[in-house]
Amino acid sequence: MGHDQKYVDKKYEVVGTRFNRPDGIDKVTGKARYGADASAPGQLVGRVLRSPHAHAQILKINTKKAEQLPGVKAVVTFEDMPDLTSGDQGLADILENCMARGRALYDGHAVAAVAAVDEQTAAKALKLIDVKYKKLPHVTDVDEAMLESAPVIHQRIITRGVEPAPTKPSNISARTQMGYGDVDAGFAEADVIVEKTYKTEQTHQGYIEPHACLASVNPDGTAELWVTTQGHFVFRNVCASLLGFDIAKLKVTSSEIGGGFGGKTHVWAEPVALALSRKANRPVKLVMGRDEVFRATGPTSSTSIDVKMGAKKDGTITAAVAEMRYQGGAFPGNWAMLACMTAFACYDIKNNKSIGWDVIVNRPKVAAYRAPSAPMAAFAVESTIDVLAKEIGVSPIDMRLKNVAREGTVAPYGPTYGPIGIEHTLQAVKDHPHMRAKLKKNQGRGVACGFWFNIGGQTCTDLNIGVDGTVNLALGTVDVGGSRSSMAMIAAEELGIPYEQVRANIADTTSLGHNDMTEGSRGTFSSGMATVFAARDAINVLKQRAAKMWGVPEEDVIWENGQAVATGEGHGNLPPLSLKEIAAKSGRTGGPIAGHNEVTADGAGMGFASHICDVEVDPETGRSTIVRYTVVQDAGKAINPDYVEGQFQGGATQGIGWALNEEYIYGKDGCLQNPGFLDYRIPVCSDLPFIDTKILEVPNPLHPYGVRGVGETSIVPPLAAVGNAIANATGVRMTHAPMSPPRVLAAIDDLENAG
Amino acid sequence: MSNATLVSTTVNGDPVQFACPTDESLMTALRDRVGLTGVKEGCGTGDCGACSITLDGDLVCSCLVLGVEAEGREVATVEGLSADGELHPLQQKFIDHAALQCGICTPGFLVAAKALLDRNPNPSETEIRYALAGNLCRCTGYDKIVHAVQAAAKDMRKKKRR
Amino acid sequence: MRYATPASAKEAAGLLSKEKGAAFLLAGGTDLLVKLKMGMVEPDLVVDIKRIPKINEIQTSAKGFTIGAAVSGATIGQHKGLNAAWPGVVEAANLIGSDQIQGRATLAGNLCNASPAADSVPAMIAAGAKAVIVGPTKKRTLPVEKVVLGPGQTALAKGEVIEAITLPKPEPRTGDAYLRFIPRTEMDIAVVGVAISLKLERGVVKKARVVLGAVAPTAIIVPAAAKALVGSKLDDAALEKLAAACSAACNPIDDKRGTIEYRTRVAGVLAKRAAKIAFQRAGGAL
Amino acid sequence: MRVRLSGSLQPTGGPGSAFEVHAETIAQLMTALVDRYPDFQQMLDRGVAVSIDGQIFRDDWTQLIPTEAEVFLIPRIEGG
Repeated sequence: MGHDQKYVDKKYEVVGTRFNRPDGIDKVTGKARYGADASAPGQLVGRVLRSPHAHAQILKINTKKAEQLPGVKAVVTFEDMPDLTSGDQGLADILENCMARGRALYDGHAVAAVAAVDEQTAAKALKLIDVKYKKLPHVTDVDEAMLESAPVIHQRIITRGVEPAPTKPSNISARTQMGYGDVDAGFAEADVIVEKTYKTEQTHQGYIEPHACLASVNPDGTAELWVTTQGHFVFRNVCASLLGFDIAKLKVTSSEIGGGFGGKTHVWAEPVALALSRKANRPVKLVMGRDEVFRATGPTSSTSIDVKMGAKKDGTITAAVAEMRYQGGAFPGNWAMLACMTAFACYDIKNNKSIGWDVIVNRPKVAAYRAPSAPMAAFAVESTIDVLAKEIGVSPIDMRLKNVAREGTVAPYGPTYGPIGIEHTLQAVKDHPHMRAKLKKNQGRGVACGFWFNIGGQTCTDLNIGVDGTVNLALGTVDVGGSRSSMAMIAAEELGIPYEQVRANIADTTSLGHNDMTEGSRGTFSSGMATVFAARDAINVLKQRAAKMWGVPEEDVIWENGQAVATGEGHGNLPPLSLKEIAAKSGRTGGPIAGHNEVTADGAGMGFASHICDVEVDPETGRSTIVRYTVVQDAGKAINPDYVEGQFQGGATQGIGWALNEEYIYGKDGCLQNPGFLDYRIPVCSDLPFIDTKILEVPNPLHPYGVRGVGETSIVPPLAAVGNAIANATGVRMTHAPMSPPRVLAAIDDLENAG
Repeated sequence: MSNATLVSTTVNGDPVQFACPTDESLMTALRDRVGLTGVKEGCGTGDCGACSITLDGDLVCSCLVLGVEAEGREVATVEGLSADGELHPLQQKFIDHAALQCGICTPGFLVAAKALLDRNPNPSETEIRYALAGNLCRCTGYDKIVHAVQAAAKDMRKKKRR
Repeated sequence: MRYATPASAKEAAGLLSKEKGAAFLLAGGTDLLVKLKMGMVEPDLVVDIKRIPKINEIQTSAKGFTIGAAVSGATIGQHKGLNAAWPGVVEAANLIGSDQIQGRATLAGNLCNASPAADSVPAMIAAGAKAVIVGPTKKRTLPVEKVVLGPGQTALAKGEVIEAITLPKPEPRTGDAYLRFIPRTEMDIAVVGVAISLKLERGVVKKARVVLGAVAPTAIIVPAAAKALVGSKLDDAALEKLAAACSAACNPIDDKRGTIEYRTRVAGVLAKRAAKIAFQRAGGAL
Repeated sequence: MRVRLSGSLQPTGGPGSAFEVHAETIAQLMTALVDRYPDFQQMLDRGVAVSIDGQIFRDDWTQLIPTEAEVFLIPRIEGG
């Protein structure tokens, strides 16, 4: 299972240094083509009509007037997207989310779509579609949705994981429980017990590029889709099964992607665009407006969480219980389950129990958002640990170090950890100069930890060597943050050639075997692994060719520093053959030289981080300003430190936005009130200081270079780090995120009124 | 195309003519009619800055300008930044400092940063942060972007002195 | 949609008054284009006034300043005379949106959009600004506080166009300031805005004008708040009275940007801070 | 070998948190489980990963399971 340690320990020539990304020039000159930047001959404009109601029965959709409008080439409803999911409920949910089938389940749910010759005509056509709704009672709050009295959104939903199974349907799709030990006994041992309830509001991934695609379906059943996605192979499979295409006949090309963070792991309007193109028999370009992105595409869950933790005077946590309620939007999800797996994962707590409730509400279908479900659980747990530490009188860092998980600790979800880096990050935080920096008036400092899994998954990579010795690397994992440069560096490292001689590209679905999404921090881990093996595969071919050129037995040829070297009796003195020389002769020694690898990159490592946050709170307005921030995270092995730092800084900033101002605001009518960047307030440049980073490298034994995914963990600690900092600045403990100025000011007032 | 109007303007120094509906934004006209897709749409309401251009030298969101307003004006987009095969110092520093991840916001940042450095060759960190507050980036946390702008400013001041 | 670029304010007024359908005036466009994009308006006619001579200019005279209706926030921010005379008005104008918005947004547009949260309006009112209004037949001037009647409603008759905003030459020892509260550092709409203009005599406040934004259907002048300042050297007692008067004058709504409670509370807080700035700008010593 | 199941994966009428089974690969393990507890099929459909000595295997069912290894069934994880 493990990899040869000599690779983990070896000194690298290319890996670990900083190189410019291959797509850099295209992106700074405006040449890079994103989802909305492609066009096709005769292309039409696609637009989607969305429900203005939170929950409504769709009595009738009359599309006649729209169809008769000159310039309209197709109008589709659910009737043009028949259910071919044959019992696969997950797929059926995706289909229903793409196009309402008899019922609008949330404000913004697609009910019809048009394809017309231009924007103006398409907009007119949408107004001409007459939809008769019958409003139904709605529920958007996770706690309210769990009440007996709440309107039940899906009659088919019987709560899983409850014994005996309920007889009545409800909005609770599943109950999850994890943990071990005897928590009652644990609390009995405790000198101090803290119990708190937290709430976190719904946030959106907020990628700057709206969903966009260009779909073209031919009468013979062949089709092409150009789309901004985190996984074009998965999009291909899903779209093919939803629309009844043969997988091989649907060619999906991933455009440059303008941010995803989980939101582009899921199809939204792509199947609709394909359905429009199929009906119009013309290419259809469908680009979402920003309001559509907020109203109808994957936000994360809003939550409500109870935490109870007990500890001895010496700081040992004897028991911990979390009960977590996560809404997954209008369809069942497993978000609370993920929370159960991560809530206490940073710690070694002899008695721990996590209970998760997955809840359905009239909101858009939740999609993964960077370390999905972990930040909310961490907000509750990491805040509670600070309260506990304060009551006992130990420093928050020592409290955490005292209970930190190590190699050999049993994870809350069962298995025993291998080598993990959480203790290293905490120690690094404790020793960091940031911890000794002076704080000014109204300032406070907070620390918090975070955990997220890495996943591996199916990966396929090609490496082709040109006759001039330069190398093309064909990858199947979408590059969301600079992974093309990392892959090129790995190939250069293995082959022993300069980085500049390798060109990495993302191949379309007809040119490579299946690749899973770029999700779960897997891009560099899994494609990196496949690239290593593809390069070693090519090296074997290079050695064979060198052997032929020399006329020596293959086993007498070794590869070092980018050249073939003959060893052994009689030909040890042959001058080495460079990759360039072997490539030049390849036509006459057996044809093109290529390396290939398909792998199920399992055994991904664990991502752990600890953050330090300094905040200044204006006691008169409740406004919090981040004055200093430091991220410490274990990267296993940083291939390109520039982009590892970038992941740390970006994730931390998303977490800071969530901690301070980002939230979905629903009205009493169940409609989203802030579907735009004006009132959905993501951090702007002037809101932030520089984000300091420290990369730790605790190698992952299951990767040839020891790589761990770094993409997601950095969004986990900030909510609690900011909350703990605010508590230390003001004395008020915030239990509702975002900790917006009105909430903080109200909390300060309550504290003062309490005397 | 209903009630289209012919617009004669100058884009990145070149005379350009396009016909667009009177209610079409300059952003859409530049993208769909002039083919300058380096002008990005992130919101269409002036909140994200991805469509930033200069109009007669003024920094604006092209989504908040009508195409027909460009008549007789001077438009500059990211496509016009690099002259005769040379990257603009801002473009080079954005690459060198890894100031982009997904890159969708990069054209807007470059146009806004150039507008800043044109009027203030030596901005403080705070001045840079406020000048770029109208450009949203969701990937980087702005850290490497601000560093890149500082480095480019330094570079450009050196070049001037020479 | 028809698009017109008249050569004079009078011509613009004529076009607007004659139009049977939905007609809109276009200056900076930072509000109109958003409404267009959102489908909130469907104009039959848009009248772009930016090609009118002098309408993009700031003129200085013995009486004060005349700011053309199409003058952008950026232009205002760079005008030395205005910055010296009415720093609070310039501040307020420059707080509207990003640099990109500043490249287009105008004082007249901010006023005519008639949003309760408009940043520049309280500052203009505190400074005694007037709107020069041109109609198809006659021309009139109106104090800025009389222009906005309610959210989205103005006193402009069909066909009337604001040609310019005038600001008086400030009396000696006058200082003004505008502060607003937003959750972020930029890009938000004001949750509360406070503009204060005051005149000193021997270090004591002689005259004052206190105007609140975003806490009522329109910007509101608060005489009681002004009264709290007059005769004081801005001692704590005066500031506390000022804050109380401002909070008492608030009549806000609960919305996605702030609660009634919060707006009422913060109006007082910002008033104290704005008063100090205005006081120092007037030459007062704290 | 002893196989343990994470909370949410315990099938109705199943063995509770752990059971004994003979399997040399993940595939054999899954088959054995479904044979014994048909309800487990639903869980499989929703996605199951196997942790062998603390290392999580999400996809590769040909993976060999050493005797005496710590084997744990956990839900299949998605990411962002």
